[in-house]
Amino acid sequence: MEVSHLTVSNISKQFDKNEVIKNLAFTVEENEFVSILGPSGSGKSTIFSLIGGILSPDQGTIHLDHQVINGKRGYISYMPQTPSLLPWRTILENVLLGQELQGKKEKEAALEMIAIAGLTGYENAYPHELSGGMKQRASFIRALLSPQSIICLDEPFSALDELTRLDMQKWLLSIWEEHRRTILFVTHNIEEALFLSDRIIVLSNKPSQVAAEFHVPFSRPREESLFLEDEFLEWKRKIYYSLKKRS
Amino acid sequence: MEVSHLTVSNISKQFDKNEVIKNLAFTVEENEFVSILGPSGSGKSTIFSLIGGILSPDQGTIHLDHQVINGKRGYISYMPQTPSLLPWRTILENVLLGQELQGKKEKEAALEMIAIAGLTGYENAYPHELSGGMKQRASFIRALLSPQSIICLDEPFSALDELTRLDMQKWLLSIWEEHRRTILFVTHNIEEALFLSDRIIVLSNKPSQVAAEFHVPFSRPREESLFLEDEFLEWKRKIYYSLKKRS
Amino acid sequence: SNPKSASETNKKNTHSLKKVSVVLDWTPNTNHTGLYVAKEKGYFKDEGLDVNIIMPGDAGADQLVASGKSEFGVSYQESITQARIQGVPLVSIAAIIQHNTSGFASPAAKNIVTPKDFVGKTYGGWGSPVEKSVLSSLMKKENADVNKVSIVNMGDTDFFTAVKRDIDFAWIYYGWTGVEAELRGEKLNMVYLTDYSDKLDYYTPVLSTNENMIKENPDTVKAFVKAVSKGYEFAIKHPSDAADILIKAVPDLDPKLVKKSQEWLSSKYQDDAPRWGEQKQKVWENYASWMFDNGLLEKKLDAKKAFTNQFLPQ
Amino acid sequence: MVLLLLFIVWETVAIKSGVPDWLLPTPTKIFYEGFDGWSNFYPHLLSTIQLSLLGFALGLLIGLLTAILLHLLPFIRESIYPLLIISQNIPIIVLAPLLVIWFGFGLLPKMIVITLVCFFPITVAALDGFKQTSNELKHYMIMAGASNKQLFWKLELPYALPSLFSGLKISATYSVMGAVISEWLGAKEGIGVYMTLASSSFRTDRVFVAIFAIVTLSLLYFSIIVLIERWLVRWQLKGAKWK
Amino acid sequence: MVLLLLFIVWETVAIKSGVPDWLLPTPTKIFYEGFDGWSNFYPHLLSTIQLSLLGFALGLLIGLLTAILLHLLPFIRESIYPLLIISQNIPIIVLAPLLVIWFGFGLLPKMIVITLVCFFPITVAALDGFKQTSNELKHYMIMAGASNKQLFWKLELPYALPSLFSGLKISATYSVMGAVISEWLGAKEGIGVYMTLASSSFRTDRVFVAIFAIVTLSLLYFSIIVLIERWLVRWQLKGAKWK
Ligand SMILES: Nc1ncnc2c1ncn2[C@@H]1O[C@H](COP(=O)(O)OP(=O)(O)OP(=O)(O)O)[C@@H](O)[C@H]1O
Ligand SMILES: Nc1ncnc2c1ncn2[C@@H]1O[C@H](COP(=O)(O)OP(=O)(O)OP(=O)(O)O)[C@@H](O)[C@H]1O
Ligand SMILES: [Mg+2]
Ligand SMILES: [Mg+2]
Repeated sequence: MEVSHLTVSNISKQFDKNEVIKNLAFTVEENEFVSILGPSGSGKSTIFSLIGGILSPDQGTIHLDHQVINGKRGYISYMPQTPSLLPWRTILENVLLGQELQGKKEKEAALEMIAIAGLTGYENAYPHELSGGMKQRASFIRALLSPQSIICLDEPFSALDELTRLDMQKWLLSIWEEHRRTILFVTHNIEEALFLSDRIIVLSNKPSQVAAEFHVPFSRPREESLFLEDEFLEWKRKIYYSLKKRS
Repeated sequence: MEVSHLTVSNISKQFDKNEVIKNLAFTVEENEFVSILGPSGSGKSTIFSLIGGILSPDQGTIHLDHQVINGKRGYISYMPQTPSLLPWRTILENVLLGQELQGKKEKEAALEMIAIAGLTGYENAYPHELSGGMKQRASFIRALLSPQSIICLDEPFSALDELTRLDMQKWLLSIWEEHRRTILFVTHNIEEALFLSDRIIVLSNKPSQVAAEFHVPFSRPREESLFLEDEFLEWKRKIYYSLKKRS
Repeated sequence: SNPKSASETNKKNTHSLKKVSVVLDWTPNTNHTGLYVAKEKGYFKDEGLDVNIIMPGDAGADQLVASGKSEFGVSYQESITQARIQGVPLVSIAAIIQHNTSGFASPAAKNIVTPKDFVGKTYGGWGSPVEKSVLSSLMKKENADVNKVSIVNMGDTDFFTAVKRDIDFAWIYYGWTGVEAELRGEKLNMVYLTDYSDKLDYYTPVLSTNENMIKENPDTVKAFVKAVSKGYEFAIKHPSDAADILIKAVPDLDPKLVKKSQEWLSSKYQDDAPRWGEQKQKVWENYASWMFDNGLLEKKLDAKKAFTNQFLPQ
Repeated sequence: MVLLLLFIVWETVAIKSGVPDWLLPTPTKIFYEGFDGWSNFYPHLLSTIQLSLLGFALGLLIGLLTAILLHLLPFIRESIYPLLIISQNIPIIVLAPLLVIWFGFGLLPKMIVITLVCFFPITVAALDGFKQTSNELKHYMIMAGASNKQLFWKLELPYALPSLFSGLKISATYSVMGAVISEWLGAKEGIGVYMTLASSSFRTDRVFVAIFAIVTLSLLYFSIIVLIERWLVRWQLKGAKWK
Repeated sequence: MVLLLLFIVWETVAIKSGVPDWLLPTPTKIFYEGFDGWSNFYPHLLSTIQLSLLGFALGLLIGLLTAILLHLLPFIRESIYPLLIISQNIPIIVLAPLLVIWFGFGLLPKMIVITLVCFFPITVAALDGFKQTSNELKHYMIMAGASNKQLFWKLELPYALPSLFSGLKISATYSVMGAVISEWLGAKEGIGVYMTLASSSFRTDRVFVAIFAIVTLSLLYFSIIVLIERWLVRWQLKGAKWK
């Protein structure tokens, strides 16, 4: 697997008069799992749009592997906030789309992932036949199967119920711990960020800047029981207040 | 405000060979706040479709105010899982849509609600200019403003960040405690269900039935501090295991 | 000789034949019989020509002939007159029918027998200023006022349809539409142009070619006219056989109409002329000056250049 | 701009290649004639404009009504659709006599011809537009208790607007030609009349003046439709800042 | 079914009202003539089918290519669009002599006429279809690194299919009339030739046989397009179980 390293240096972005991001800077190390926590409308999705090259920052640069990728596309594997499945493709075909855009398709791997995500039997269904959470899962698999070195996930689990969410989180962790890829993860769920990440970046209110940064100390592999540990609750409260203070 | 009373008696529904709901029965009292908790794909949205009259149950009846409403429309105020805002209407116009379908429009009330939901300044924006959470909030306000006696909310807060979510929950509670309307609430977040509801209905795995029912004992008005109380955590664990057992 | 060699010589002949085409004015009808006879009977081949008869549709014959896309065409004196005024180099090389067979037709029940009966009636035309002038010329002879005729534009509508409705009389060729009326058993009254005005006895239709052809390939023109002339002579002598040839060449025409029309028309091709196709300068001058007097032409026509008899067989 | 270029190319080619005027006059000659004969041409133009606008309006009305009818009553769709197609395939030369017999030579038969030409693209486009309405939004609207009427006016119609405007654009383009064709049914004035007369007296320059008028009118109608579309569907334009 | 009903009404009305045969023959007479004159009519029919299919295929090709070109090169769209509209507004009677003079009486000028008739609805519909592509999906595709080519083939084209098929339906309906009109440019055979001959020799029954052939052909083409649409856009049909 390729080695990557993302550096976001002092980027700013505004829509018309709406200053969304101002002097935002952070880095993601190779094979690191970094979460971005921030209130709704704080510009989390916008950060992804900037990294993905669909928007260009008004200021600042974004480096991937020492290469400037401002406004360049195709470097990230992406899961959007809304499932964005193509309605005329079956689930299987949708899941393979990310790979297809970059080259080869691995149907076996895809079928396996579909099974793990609990979508067996829906391979040949069309998106509108699925429940909200099922669509989200399909979109998630699509991102995981894409070959790029950095995966950007925009609130992948927010439409899932607690249990499925936990299953998916555990599954993501196990895959990640096995394959180690660089992940940038947007969420508004503190527990989720704590459970999954190496590092958590908390955004301030608009215009967004890095309000706080936390290195998550829990050792890996992490277990479900982590949620009930006192240290976990301690951390949760800490981040909660850091979020609250800023907004 | 009208008085309503929903009775769902032994309804079943299947799609082709896919049995989604089987002999499901529950009631919602006047001015009660009832949550439905269930895993993804368990048929929660389908229950709403049945109550909303867009689908007819294969078996069983649904009563509202002693009137059979199987397959009848217009009796519920509804917030769908995806925001479903009309792209050619501004936020204000979208928010007024629910009222518009039933008759009169109250622009003042709408503007007030928009402000409370933190969307001031976006009244005349079009949906695609909003972030995911902002759309969800608009959709939520639209449901609240609709005049029907029962409000059905399908995971209204799942796209929101922790803080906004908490704000919205508190706001919903305050409005509800003031105006007292009947609310049927779908969620997969146990804490949310506990914090808001009078009663929680836990669905079994497919085909869905009522797996468990809990009367939430906390007194009203409820405060944010509830989340940190031991009894709350106790309940959370209890429901968590009841969910886990069934799935 | 044996059949094989005959076909071989035939092939050779085809090879050395000169390919030319003639564009009709519209759909094939008995005005064109001579052309089909000449083709079927091999008169063209005898003159060393391989003639392709083309139905032009919307393209219209005149422009094709003028531009040299087609060597020959079927046209009208009126068209050629107007064309020449605009500098279009068309020349008439033979009159297919000696006298104008057109006139104003009306169902017998309307009782329109002479031009003065037009008064108070409705005329259906195609919106050309020529029509009013012609009506006026005819009516003047009987001191009637053309302004008392209501002129309605009936566009492409055919005669029979038009007179069913608001129209009382319209301008037709008796040889086709009039004969159809006979076939249908509908009684018509005709007011022929030629009965009321010499100036309106113009040639319609005529064979046309362009000035270039006459200059560069006079022999081809001569050969063509000779063959056609033989064709029409055959049609004059054997109307029934000629009709059969046309029917065979264009099977989609109504055979009854062709037969009857041919009978009517055969005697009209040559009529009182010394030979088929002969054109008189007077006819050209008369009509052009009539048009000029009625404000239908911008300039006077140089009639000598508009037609020629030089290619007609002696 | 491009048109200007076209004219220049045409002018030079026409002069260089020596195409005679009566076959293809140069733009200068055409403009000259257009200017010179304006007072003559003007009433014809006016009459055609009137005819085409009326016909287009009627076509729009009938086209929309048909589409709405077929959309709301899906069970008659299958049976009416063939009739619509038939209506597009009866050649005018056949229809003309029947129309004349039934309706005389007045305005009515002409209206029928233009309407026949105009309504079909509108109906097909509108029907397909109605059909495409997003399932998600339809689901919400029905759940929220929208009556069929509300569903149609508040969701399906606005949703079909972009598609409908496709049809309108096609239709507006055809309306002028439709009017010209309808004039062949018999009219006292109009560009169609002017053109046939010009053509029969070999005034090719006038024929081209007529063509210019037809083209200009069509372009005008088309632009008006586009403007209205921009104005009505303006929410679409604000999007996609990233493209 | 409805057609049958139409025939019966027509037959009885024609008989009752005493409309003469030469104006509006009864269906029985038309069928009789169609049957009787079949061997005569057959080659005409075949020739028109060939012509219209070829023309439609060409129109489809050019229509699609134009739309794709204009879509991918938005900066030339503004300048080319007027030309497209002009192409729809040059009357055949003007175009005909020019085409014949330039290209003779062969297949080419006829192809040009049919193509002119067919390509326009396809272009307009396809262009509008491309434009409507969901912003959300486009956003995903671009973020996921789709090249412009991939964006077009994997997203915009499939998304435009329903709209494109609207255009195809309109176009297919016109293709037969286009072929018939093109035959008026001068052809040896074809329904158009048959019809003018029949009309000029006052054989109204044959004219109606020709019309029937035209209508039947159009209906056939239309149905084929609808079938292909059903097959290609079948994912749409599975939806909306609740409607
Ligand atoms: N295309 C756009 N045009 C104008 N404003 C935009 C656009 N996209 C985003 N914005 C604005 O940028 C701000 C941040 O939006 P963004 O979608 O990045 O928020 P977010 O942090 O992802 O929120 P959420 O958690 O609700 O998804 C919002 O105020 C939004 O209105
Ligand atoms: N229109 C439909 N056609 C076929 N199957 C459907 C349809 N709608 C829902 N289903 C099936 O019904 C089941 C329940 O779907 P539903 O949307 O009710 O789940 P849910 O409980 O709302 O899930 P989530 O929390 O993920 O939204 C799923 O298996 C889904 O595939
Ligand atoms: Mg977002
Ligand atoms: Mg759901």
